[in-house]
Amino acid sequence: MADPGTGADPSQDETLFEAPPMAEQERMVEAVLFASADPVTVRDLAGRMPNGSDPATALEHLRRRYEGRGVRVVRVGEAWALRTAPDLGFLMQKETVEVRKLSRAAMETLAIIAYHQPVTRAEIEEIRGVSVSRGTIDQLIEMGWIRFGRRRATPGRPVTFIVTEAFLDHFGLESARDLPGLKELRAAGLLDNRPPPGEGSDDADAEDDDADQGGLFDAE
Amino acid sequence: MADPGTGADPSQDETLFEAPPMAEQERMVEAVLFASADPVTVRDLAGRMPNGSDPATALEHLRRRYEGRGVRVVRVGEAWALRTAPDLGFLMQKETVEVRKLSRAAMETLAIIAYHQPVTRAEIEEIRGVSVSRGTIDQLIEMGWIRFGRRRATPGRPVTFIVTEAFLDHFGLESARDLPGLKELRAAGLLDNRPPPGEGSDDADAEDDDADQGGLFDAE
Amino acid sequence: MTDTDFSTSTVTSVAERQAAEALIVDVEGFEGPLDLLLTLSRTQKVDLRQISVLALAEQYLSFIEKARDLRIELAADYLVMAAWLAFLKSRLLLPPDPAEEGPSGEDLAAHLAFQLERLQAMREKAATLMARDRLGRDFFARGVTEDVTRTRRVTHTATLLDLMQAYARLRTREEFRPYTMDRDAVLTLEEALGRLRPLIGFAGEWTDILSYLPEGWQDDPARRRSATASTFAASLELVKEGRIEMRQGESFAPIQIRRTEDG
Repeated sequence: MADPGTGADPSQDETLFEAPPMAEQERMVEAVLFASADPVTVRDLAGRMPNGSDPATALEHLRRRYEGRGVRVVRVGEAWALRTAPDLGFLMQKETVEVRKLSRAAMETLAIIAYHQPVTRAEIEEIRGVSVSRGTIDQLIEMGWIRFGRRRATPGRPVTFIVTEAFLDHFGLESARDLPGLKELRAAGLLDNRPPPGEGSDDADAEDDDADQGGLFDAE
Repeated sequence: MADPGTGADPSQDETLFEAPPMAEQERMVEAVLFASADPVTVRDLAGRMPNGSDPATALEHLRRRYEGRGVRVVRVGEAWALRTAPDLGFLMQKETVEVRKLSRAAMETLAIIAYHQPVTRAEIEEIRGVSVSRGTIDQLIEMGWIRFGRRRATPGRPVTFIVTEAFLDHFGLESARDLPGLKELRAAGLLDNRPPPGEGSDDADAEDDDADQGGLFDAE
Repeated sequence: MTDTDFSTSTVTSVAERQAAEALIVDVEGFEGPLDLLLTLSRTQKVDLRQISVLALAEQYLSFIEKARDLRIELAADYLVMAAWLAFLKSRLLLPPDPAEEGPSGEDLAAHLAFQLERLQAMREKAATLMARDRLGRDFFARGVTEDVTRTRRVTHTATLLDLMQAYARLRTREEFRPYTMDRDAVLTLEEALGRLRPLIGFAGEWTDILSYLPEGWQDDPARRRSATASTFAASLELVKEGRIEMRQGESFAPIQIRRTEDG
C-alpha cells in the first residue's frame, strides 16, 4: 500500500476536490479492468475512482496505450474490458483444457496403487471391497499416472500396477514412500471422523466432486 | 505475423521460420499472462510460443514495460503472473475475496513452516511449546498454503511441511528466500535447530536441512 | 543469564501483583506454558536477550501458585513446566555439584531464553506476513480468464490431499461402518410364524416340528439352531391361539404338533 509506484501521492489527491493526475487515473482504470470479472462501465469506473476523476478520458489514454500490444481495451456494449489480441488466440488454446476432478473410484484406485505398489487388480478390489472397472484403470493409465509393473510370480502371473514419474511430479513427491502414513494423516487432522466433503450418498457423489473442484483451495 | 487470426497454421511456421521478433514475443507473453489467473512458468511459455522463442528475455522486457503501471509483472516462485499494483487495492472492493481468518495458532504455524521449512510437526511443536491442534495443519493444507515435503532422513522418517507457490502468490513473495527478515533471523541463530542441552546428537541432519531451505523453489 | 537478582520476585510490587492477577483471569488465553512465559517476560521490560531467567522462573512459579489458590484448573503441561522451572531455579541458585551429571543451570537457562526469543521472532514474523499486501485483498489476479475456446480437452486432476483422503477413507472405512447384526443365519419368530400358519392346516397327524424347518435350514448348524428355536416359539404361539396341540414324549424326544379339531 505504501508505494504508489509513480511517485504521485494519491492519498493527497483523494481529498474532496482535486482529482488525481491523468496518469494516475489511467493506472486505476487499468487495474480495475484487469481485475474485474465483467466488463466495466464508465459510470462504474467513476463510482470507484476518486471524486472529480474523468474515467472516459483515462480509458481513451489506456486504449491508445494498448494499441498494438498483446492485449487490447475493447468495448463490450456499454462497458469496457481488456481482451487478448485476436491474432494471438492460438497461444491460448491450452487455456481451453477443461480440468475435472478425478472420480472417487479412480481416486481410491490411484491411492491404493500409490500406497501398495506393485499391486494387482485383485488386490485393489480386495481393499476397495468392490470390483474395479476397466475404464478406471484405463483412465489412470491414459493420464500417465500409473503403468504396468512386472508380473507377480504367483499362479496366473497377474500383472501389477505401479505409479509413474508423472504421478510423483504431479503430486510433488520425491517417491511414493514419501506418502504420509495413516498415523501421520491422523496426526495432521486429515483423518477425523467427519465424512469427506461431498460424501453422504454412497457413490452418487462422483458428480458432486466437480462442484468441489477449486473449493479446496479457495479462501473462504 | 501475416494474418494468423484466420486460418494460418502456426505449427507450420514454427519449424520453417525463425523465431518471431522480440517485440512480437513480448506481445505473446503479455497475452498469455493476461489470459491466466495463475502464475505461468517460463517453461510453459516456451511450450506455447513458436520454436526458438526466448520467453525469459521477453518477460524481462514486459516486466520493465509495466513498471509503475496499474498492473505489474510479478515473479511467483518459478512462475510469472500479472497482478494489480497494491496501492490500488482500494478500487477493488468488489473483487475483494474474504480470506478465512486464521487463528493465532494457524498464523504462527504458517510462519514457522515458512521460515523453518522443511519442518516436521515435532519441530513446530518444539518451537511453539504446545502441541499443534489437528485442524491447524489441515486448514493450512486446504488453503493451499502448505504441503508435505520430503521425509526427514531421521529415525521414523517423519514427514515435513513446506510452503507452496500459492503461499508465495498470496503474500506477494518472489521466493521463500524473500521472506521478510529471513537473513536477520538466520544471522541471529533463531533458525538453528538447537537441541535442548543434554539431548541432541540425533540432530545431525539439521545442517543439511538448512542447506535445502532456499532450494525449494529453485529450478531443478 | 547468570544474575541471581531475585529480589524483584520476593518483593512483589502492587503493580506486578495486579498484572499477575490480570493474567490469571486470562489463563485460557495462553497457548501453552511457553506462551505464558513469554507474556510474563514482558513485565521485565528488557530485551529478551537480557532477560533474567531466574526472575522469570520465579514469576512463573508464583503465577502457578496463585492459580492454585484461586482453584483455577491448569493443564498438565503448565505444571510440568512449573516442575522444570523449580528444578532450573535450584540449579541456578545452588553451587554446581561437580559429581552431578547433565547440563548446567546456565545452559538450561540459555536454552529457555533461546526458545522464548525464537517464539517471539516467529510471532512477529507471523504478524508481518499477515500485514503484507495480499492477493485478493490488496492486489488482484486477472478477474476473467480468456475464453477463446475452440478445442475443448478434458483432463482430470486431483490434489495430494484428495489422494490421501481417499486412502484414509478406505483404510478407516471399517472404523466408521455402522454396526449391524449379521442376520443371514437368523430365522425370526415372525418368519417362522408366517411359515407355520399356512402349513398347519394340513397337520392332521402328529408331526415333528423339525419337519417344518424351511428348506436349506436343516444342514447348517447355526441356521438349524435358529430355525428350530423360532419354529418352536411359533408353535407355542399357535398353541396359545388354540390352533394346534403340542406334545413331547420325554426329555429330548422329538416335539410334535398337530392341528386342533376346530383349528
